[in-house]
Amino acid sequence: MANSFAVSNAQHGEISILMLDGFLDAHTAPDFEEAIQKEVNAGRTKVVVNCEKLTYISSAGLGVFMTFIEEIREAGGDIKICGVIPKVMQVFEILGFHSLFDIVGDVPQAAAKFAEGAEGG
Amino acid sequence: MANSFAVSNAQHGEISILMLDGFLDAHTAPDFEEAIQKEVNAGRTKVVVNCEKLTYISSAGLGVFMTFIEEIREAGGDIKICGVIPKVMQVFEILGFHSLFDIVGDVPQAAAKFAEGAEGG
Amino acid sequence: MVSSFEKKFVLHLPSSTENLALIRDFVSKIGAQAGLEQGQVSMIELAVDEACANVIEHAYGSDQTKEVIVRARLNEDTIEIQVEDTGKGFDPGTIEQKELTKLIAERRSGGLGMRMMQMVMDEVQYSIKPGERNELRMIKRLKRS
Amino acid sequence: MVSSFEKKFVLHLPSSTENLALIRDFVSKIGAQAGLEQGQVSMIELAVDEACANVIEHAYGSDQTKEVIVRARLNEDTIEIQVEDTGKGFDPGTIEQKELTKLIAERRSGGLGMRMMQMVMDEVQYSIKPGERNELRMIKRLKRS
Ligand SMILES: Nc1ncnc2c1ncn2[C@@H]1O[C@H](COP(=O)(O)OP(=O)(O)O)[C@@H](O)[C@H]1O
Ligand SMILES: Nc1ncnc2c1ncn2[C@@H]1O[C@H](COP(=O)(O)OP(=O)(O)O)[C@@H](O)[C@H]1O
Repeated sequence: MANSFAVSNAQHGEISILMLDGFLDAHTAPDFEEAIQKEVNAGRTKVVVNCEKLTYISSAGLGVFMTFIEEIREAGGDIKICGVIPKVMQVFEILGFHSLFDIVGDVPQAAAKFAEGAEGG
Repeated sequence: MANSFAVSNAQHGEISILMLDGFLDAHTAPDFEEAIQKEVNAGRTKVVVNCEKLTYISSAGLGVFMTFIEEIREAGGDIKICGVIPKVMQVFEILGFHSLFDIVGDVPQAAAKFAEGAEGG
Repeated sequence: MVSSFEKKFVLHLPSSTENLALIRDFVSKIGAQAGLEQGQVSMIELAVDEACANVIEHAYGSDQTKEVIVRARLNEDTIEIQVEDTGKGFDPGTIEQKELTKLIAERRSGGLGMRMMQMVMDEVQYSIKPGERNELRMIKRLKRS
Repeated sequence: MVSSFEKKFVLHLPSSTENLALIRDFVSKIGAQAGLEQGQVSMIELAVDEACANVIEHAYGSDQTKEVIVRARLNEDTIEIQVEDTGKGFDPGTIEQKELTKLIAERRSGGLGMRMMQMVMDEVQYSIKPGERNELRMIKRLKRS
């Protein structure tokens, strides 16, 4: 049904990959929030959010990214967003998220960004 | 969208195959009716209705089968129904259509039924 | 997922068969949200489609400026659907339920809709005041998945 | 497909975020039926989702026994959406539209919904009578596919 949403977690070395699937709205945003909170609590601040299967996002979903980004960056990590379909990208762009977040093509590219950051720093 | 419906026509020898796709309700039944009417008008009374891609049927759709079956059988033909998915089959069964119509697995089986009939008769 | 209070949903829309898809979707979403079995949701969708198609075609004679109202009340054990119109009405008692073979012999396509509703729902009940307010109430006892 | 008369649709439903999917579907079906571009339909869906999420969370403070009403009027050139509640209301003029970077610095997740509606729709207008009837009217000029 059209308000189903799932978030699943995979660990690749020190990078946490959160895979979003379905509809991210005010009803389902708490599930996503909980999943990121878990990573932060565990001190895992290199987070990739894979949006390949995310078919819808409203401001409630965007709000989750906003709540955590500062804390995660201060801890030396980042949230990299990847695999965003055009319809969802449009929503990111309406509010200017593309200039505040690192949005890349896929998981390997997101992982590469973290590697770069580690070398550079 | 969820009320889209299409009917397409293919001729295999003297057998007419009507392929239904989508939702067959009171809104779309006239399209199906027109398609069968065309076959009848052209004297093509060996009709296979392929329901493989039919995802929904209401009594308005069943009504189309009912309107034509007598005329077509009197003219020595038949309507063979095939490829019905379980959800649609349930609707056929509720009104007892499975005992009045020849419902088979796929197009080759439907064609074979016409061949049998021709031999037998 | 099951709440203790009744949940009420209402849909008003123009009397046109092009809106049947919207009506089915409305029912389907309510059913899915209530955790009903998919098969049961499909059957309730079908009954509501039949009821609304009858209103659109018979009560309003396809006048698209008229309004159809669909109400759904979801309780612990039942879903109650009410379809309302202000159209011409009819006397359901006079509608003969002919054998399918007879209908076929007469080359009639009609007469299946009311039968379908009766087969699919647990209760089907009309209250008719022609031109004022005709109501069809249908109840289904729920199976949850 | 375009009719000369206005088409009106109304949806009443319990104030719960689980109904946002139903609301988006309602809008999406009306948009598709009107022959609007899919991209435009998605944006209208988004605005209505934001409006209803605000009513559910802010106007009614997540009290699921309350009712949200969504009206859609489809004309030749516009779709007008009206979202109604009888909740606590607010003064939209006092809601500061902070820079995104400021919100981030403050670790706030809120304040995006009204901005989204404003970006997406051509007109957004509130009429507030707390506890009686709060209305949000949004208009979008149509592009047909
Ligand atoms: N809501 C209604 N308003 C007026 N007449 C109705 C209504 N529903 C059914 N009828 C009458 O009852 C008859 C039988 O209806 P039904 O069994 O649904 O078959 P069909 O709609 O295919 O004719 C219709 O032809 C119509 O005359
Ligand atoms: N329908 C409403 N009823 C009451 N208050 C509202 C309503 N819509 C918005 N508000 C108020 O305006 C604020 C900003 O809303 P919005 O921009 O949608 O962001 P968010 O909902 O994420 O806080 C809300 O936090 C709330 O205080």
